[in-house]
Amino acid sequence: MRRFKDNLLRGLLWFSALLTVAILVVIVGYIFFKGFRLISLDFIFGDYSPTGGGGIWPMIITTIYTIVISLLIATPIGILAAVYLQEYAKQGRLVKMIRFATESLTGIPSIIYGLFGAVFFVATLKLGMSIIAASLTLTIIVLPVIIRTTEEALKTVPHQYREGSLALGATKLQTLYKVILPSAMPGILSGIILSIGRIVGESAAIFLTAGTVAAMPESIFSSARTLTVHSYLVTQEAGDIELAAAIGIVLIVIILVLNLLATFISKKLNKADY
Amino acid sequence: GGNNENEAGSLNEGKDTISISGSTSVGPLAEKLAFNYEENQDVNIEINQIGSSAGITNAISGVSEIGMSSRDLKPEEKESGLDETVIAYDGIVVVVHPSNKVDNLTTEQVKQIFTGKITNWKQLGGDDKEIVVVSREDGSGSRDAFQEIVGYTSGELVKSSIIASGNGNIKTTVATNEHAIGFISFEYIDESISTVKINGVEATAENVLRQKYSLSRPFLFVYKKDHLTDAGQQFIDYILSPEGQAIVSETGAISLH
Amino acid sequence: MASLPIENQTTNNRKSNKKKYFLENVSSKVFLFCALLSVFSLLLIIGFVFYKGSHPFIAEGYSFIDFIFGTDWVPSEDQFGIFPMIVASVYATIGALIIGVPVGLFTAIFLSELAPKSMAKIISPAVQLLAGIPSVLYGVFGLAIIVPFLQNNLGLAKGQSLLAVILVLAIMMLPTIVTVAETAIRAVPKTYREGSLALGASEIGTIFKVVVPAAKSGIMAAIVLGLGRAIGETMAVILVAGNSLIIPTSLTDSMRPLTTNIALEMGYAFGTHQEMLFATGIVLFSFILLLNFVLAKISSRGGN
Amino acid sequence: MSTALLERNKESKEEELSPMNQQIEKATKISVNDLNLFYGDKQALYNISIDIQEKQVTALIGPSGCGKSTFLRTLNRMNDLIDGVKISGDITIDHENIYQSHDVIQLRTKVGMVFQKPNLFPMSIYDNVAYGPRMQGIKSKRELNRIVEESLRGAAIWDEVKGRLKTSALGLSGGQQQRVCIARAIAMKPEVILMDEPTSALDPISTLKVEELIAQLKKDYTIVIVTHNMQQAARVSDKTAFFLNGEIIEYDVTKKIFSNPKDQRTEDYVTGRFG
Amino acid sequence: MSTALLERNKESKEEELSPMNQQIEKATKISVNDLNLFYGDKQALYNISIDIQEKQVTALIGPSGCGKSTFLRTLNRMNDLIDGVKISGDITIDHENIYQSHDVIQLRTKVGMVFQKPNLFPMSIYDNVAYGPRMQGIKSKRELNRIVEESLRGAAIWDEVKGRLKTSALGLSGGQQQRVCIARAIAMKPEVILMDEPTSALDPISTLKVEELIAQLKKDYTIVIVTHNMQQAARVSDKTAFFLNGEIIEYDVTKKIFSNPKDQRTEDYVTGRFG
Ligand SMILES: Nc1ncnc2c1ncn2[C@@H]1O[C@H](COP(=O)(O)OP(=O)(O)OP(=O)(O)O)[C@@H](O)[C@H]1O
Ligand SMILES: Nc1ncnc2c1ncn2[C@@H]1O[C@H](COP(=O)(O)OP(=O)(O)OP(=O)(O)O)[C@@H](O)[C@H]1O
Ligand SMILES: [Mg+2]
Ligand SMILES: [Mg+2]
Repeated sequence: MRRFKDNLLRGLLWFSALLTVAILVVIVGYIFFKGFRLISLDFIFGDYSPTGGGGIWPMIITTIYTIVISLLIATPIGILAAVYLQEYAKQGRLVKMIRFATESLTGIPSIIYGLFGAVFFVATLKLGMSIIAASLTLTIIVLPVIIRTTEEALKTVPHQYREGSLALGATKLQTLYKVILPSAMPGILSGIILSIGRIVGESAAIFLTAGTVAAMPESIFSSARTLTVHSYLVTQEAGDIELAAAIGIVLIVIILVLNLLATFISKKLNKADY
Repeated sequence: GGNNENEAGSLNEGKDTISISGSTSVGPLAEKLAFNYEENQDVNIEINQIGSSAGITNAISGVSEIGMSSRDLKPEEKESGLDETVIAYDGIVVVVHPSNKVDNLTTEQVKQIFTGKITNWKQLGGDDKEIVVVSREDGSGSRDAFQEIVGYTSGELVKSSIIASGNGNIKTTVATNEHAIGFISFEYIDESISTVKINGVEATAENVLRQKYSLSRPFLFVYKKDHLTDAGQQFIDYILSPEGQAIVSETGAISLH
Repeated sequence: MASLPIENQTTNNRKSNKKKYFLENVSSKVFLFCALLSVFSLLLIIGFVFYKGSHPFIAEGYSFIDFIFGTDWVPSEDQFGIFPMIVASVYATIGALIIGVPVGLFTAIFLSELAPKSMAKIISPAVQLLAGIPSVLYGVFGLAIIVPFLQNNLGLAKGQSLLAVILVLAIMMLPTIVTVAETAIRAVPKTYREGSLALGASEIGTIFKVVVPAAKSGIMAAIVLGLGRAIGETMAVILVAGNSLIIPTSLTDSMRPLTTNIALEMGYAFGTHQEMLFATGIVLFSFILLLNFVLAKISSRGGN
Repeated sequence: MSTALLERNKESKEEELSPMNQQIEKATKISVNDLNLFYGDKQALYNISIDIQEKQVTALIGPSGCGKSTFLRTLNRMNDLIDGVKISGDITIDHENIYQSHDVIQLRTKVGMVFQKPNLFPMSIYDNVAYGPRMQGIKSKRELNRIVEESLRGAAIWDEVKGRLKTSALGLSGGQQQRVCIARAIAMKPEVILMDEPTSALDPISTLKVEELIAQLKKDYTIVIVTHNMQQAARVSDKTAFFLNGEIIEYDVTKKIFSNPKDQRTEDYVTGRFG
Repeated sequence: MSTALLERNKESKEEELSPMNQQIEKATKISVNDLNLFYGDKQALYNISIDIQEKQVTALIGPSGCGKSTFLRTLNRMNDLIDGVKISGDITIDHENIYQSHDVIQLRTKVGMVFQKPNLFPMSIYDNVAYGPRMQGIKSKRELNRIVEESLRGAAIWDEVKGRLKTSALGLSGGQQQRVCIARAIAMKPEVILMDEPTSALDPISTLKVEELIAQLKKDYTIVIVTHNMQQAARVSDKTAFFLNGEIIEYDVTKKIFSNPKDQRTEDYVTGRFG
């Protein structure tokens, strides 16, 4: 009986994993199948023209801008906020409420963030429709993800490490960046990778704050179009699935590179990676 | 000021920048116009396709110099001092799956289909198949125009109809469903769907201009007079010129002449 | 053992400690500031949504009850009833949870506990890749693959349906759930596994009785974040939901969840219509609060 | 098979050891033959051969890092969990080769273990002790209650925890935790109990109680215990094996090891003159 | 101030204790006065008053759960880290009240600690030992190398790890880990070293080495050690305090405690007749 149950569960575990992999393969496969024909040097590096299909280079640049800026702002704030909630704040009602609110905000549709950004960053702060306004909006979108995953990662660091370090006369801060954060790095990293995904995959919040100008941005105060917004526009209005899929291929490659980079950087930061 | 958001403009070697935002239906057309206009003029045109309402709001608040709309202005919007210029017309065509044998409908039949009075293609001389109605979202310019001309209201629209956002989505939905019927702009017609004659009249630009084909709506540029720069005015003039209108025709929209 | 003169060292310490405490102080302020900044920005959003969304009820005399329980949504005719969408959201969310959570968790468990290292090393990043695919593409995938599949295999007139939404959302939750849960499970100390195995528990028994409960907090985070992803999703859902304004009564009915309503019409909405969409946002937010609350309750009960 | 094999250290005199074994009448429970173990490239055990008798206490002693824990963990195949561990040689329990059988679970049910560091699960005390039996499929509340109480009593911790069985086991002091660990192992009613320094975190009183318990358990169970405490080894064990650098230097009845060891190194070690 | 206060147990005779103290000439390093400690509502220490002399080894003995670790951790304010701990009473080190001063860092630099369970960081052995000095701002590679080697030698572990200083500290055996922990504490050159059963995971040889080390360290440092090993307490300590249920039952020079204790309970405990 027990054995049967074990085997059943084991079967379910295998099944789920296979299912996930199958989904992965089908989706990625579909995107490649639909889009690979459009991929060419000119498609990627050419200049955008509204008549031809290609020239997504400005959008690649814009996409990278938004990712980098959003992460540069959201990662430190998110991690430090999580550190505060987990390591400094008294674990009471207030912290619980903050956590609760944070979690609940992950479920707000991004278009609402977009409208907020359009009112607050674009109009009130007079940033205009710009990469920076979009990045700030995206920062708010990914903050909950980073905070929550970092908190979880911090929780898993054994208490003995903290004691050991403090007993050696290290300050809380030293303990934090020498022992705790390195030990929590894998968890934090997964939060960052999820955030990259969230940023890259976002469209509604971006086109309301950065607009859809299909030209090379001159600065982070320029209005511009990310790859995802581009693919959104072409599916929404033109129904050009091949083009959307081709953009998807480019995005997958970008994410792949960024994820590897993030892993690499965290390994570098984390000398305590044994 | 009308250009407060365009710090980029000053970085750009003193080029004038015209910022335009709004309808995703007008957007592609405006992009092509701008693309051609910029080749000869020392000007930088920013086009943001963010939806008619957002574009109108931007035109009012001054975030954008010009708003693009594919629907008529609401009274409140007019009150805030917006001017409008029709830059083109957009023909709307009823589309079905290519396998569908039905290729001609009367306006009344269209109305009955969209209000749920006719529910099977059999009733229209087609196969014995349930009709799946595909419409745009409430507030959409195409939908407003379509309903007004066909003669039913949003409240009458059959409740089980699929609501798709954007021409592209209607096209994809209809192209993948033998039961479906929907409506899209002329610009997006291709071989993945087949078009339906209305009252025996083919959906072409000439027929619209000759007022034989009734399903069309205007594409608008909206702006506040005092926000409009010389460069902006010149761009509008260009669009209205024969040269500009030629481009309008090229893209599948209907020129003013 | 030879040592530095003690006094010497002590005075050194004292000097540098001042700096340390200063740093300590400053840093804790910085952390607090970051936490407050996050909270502040989140409050701003909540405030924004509430401010916009409550306006019709406070200033324009609309009835909130009619809004919640009304079954007709015709903005152009001033009818704002979102009851069908509430029902649709509840169904879609629960459905996605029922499929996405077990598959995601089991995949995470598999990757962290059963999969050979080399296999996990390939699959985990690949799953994370799924997190970055734009939701529009999920929608396109749903529209081009799932919808016709349902249409043809279930003999439906249209494949845009509750079922299609559930499948797409479940897929979209996967990367978040798998990634967060996998990290949490990996962090469970080895001694727990050893202790259990040494008691003659099977590998599977150990996983479900010791390892997973020990990672409970992280797993809950995974579920909540995954759920948030699913509830907040719009672009993909718009394409596969059908967005019909009816109360879904079966898995094959097309329907319109709250989020879709917002995203679908925001582009053209103006005035009261727009505010009502924000009000929809308030309802959505309350819905999420409720759901998270229930999840928290379930998890704390499961703990003892 | 001879009891102590010192293939690498030719100083040992095998023929002298054999007679000692014959004094012990109990049957062989565990038989280890030419066991070598590597952590990756690093060899941790060299040619270990040893017969462990049924219903006796066998003590493993030796300096830190000599491989006692490693050896102990081969007996219930806990080393399987460590990546890169390679093992050669045979271990049979009840004449069954444990590395050929695929039923590790049955092996580990039969061979219980108490670890060096207490490793209670993050559950209540009760659930910790009931964990094994539950895994065996015991569901009856009464039966579980009985097992939990009996086991906790057996581990000399019942009185201290009976009022808080439902609270987290991790709130206990180190010593208390270790005794609950012992209770948890006893609850399985194994045939063999492996103990890796089970009392190193205990005070003398609890230690005494556990030692008494060991004395009592050995009537029914075969016990292998790693200890750093010479007195303890002398008090509780029937036979003692002295490990050094991954080898067994000497294996004999305990009295002999402590009073009259064959090997100089054993003598140095047990008298504390080592190193 | 008297050394052993047994406010709750009126059986003690303070006037008899005082003369014993006068035999000890060393100055008082740590003075604890009427200390009470609560974990939430649960009182773990009752009216502890004790003077600990400079450059001596003070042993804390007592059954499991009696509060030895808890008391030890008040001396470098490690209990501050636990939520819900309430403390009343005074502790002064070098006449400075450590609970009034705000410089915990300086306190912990001055008062080193070795824990019951080894708690090395997931870093290399080298980085573990160099951790404290680095935190103090020592950056010179040569200086660090010197400190690391010296400390590891001091903890009798240098020879075993010198070839693998850059590998993970978590790959060491339990005993090895604990000795690295001691090295890590020594590396800070504290004035007081608190040791919570530092040798409970060590083999006799390492234990002996550590005990020798303690004997040597006490020339410069004040050492407080918790141990379950009576022999160890007798061997290494100058004075011994016997804890029971959160109180100090008896505190005196070690010889006296083990040969001629005042309290019946102490006698029962040290002779193993307890319980
Ligand atoms: N997982 C591992 N990987 C690599 N080497 C290991 C591992 N575990 C133990 N070792 C090494 O194997 C040798 C034997 O270790 P073991 O833990 O068996 O010693 P021990 O005799 O139990 O010591 P102690 O008395 O300190 O517990 C040691 O040199 C140790 O460093
Ligand atoms: N964090 C805590 N919360 C609540 N109670 C605690 C905590 N730590 C210890 N205790 C309790 O306080 C009492 C004293 O514990 P302490 O760890 O000081 O004992 P000890 O004398 O060191 O025992 P051992 O010899 O087993 O290590 C015990 O009853 C223990 O259960
Ligand atoms: Mg060991
Ligand atoms: Mg203790």
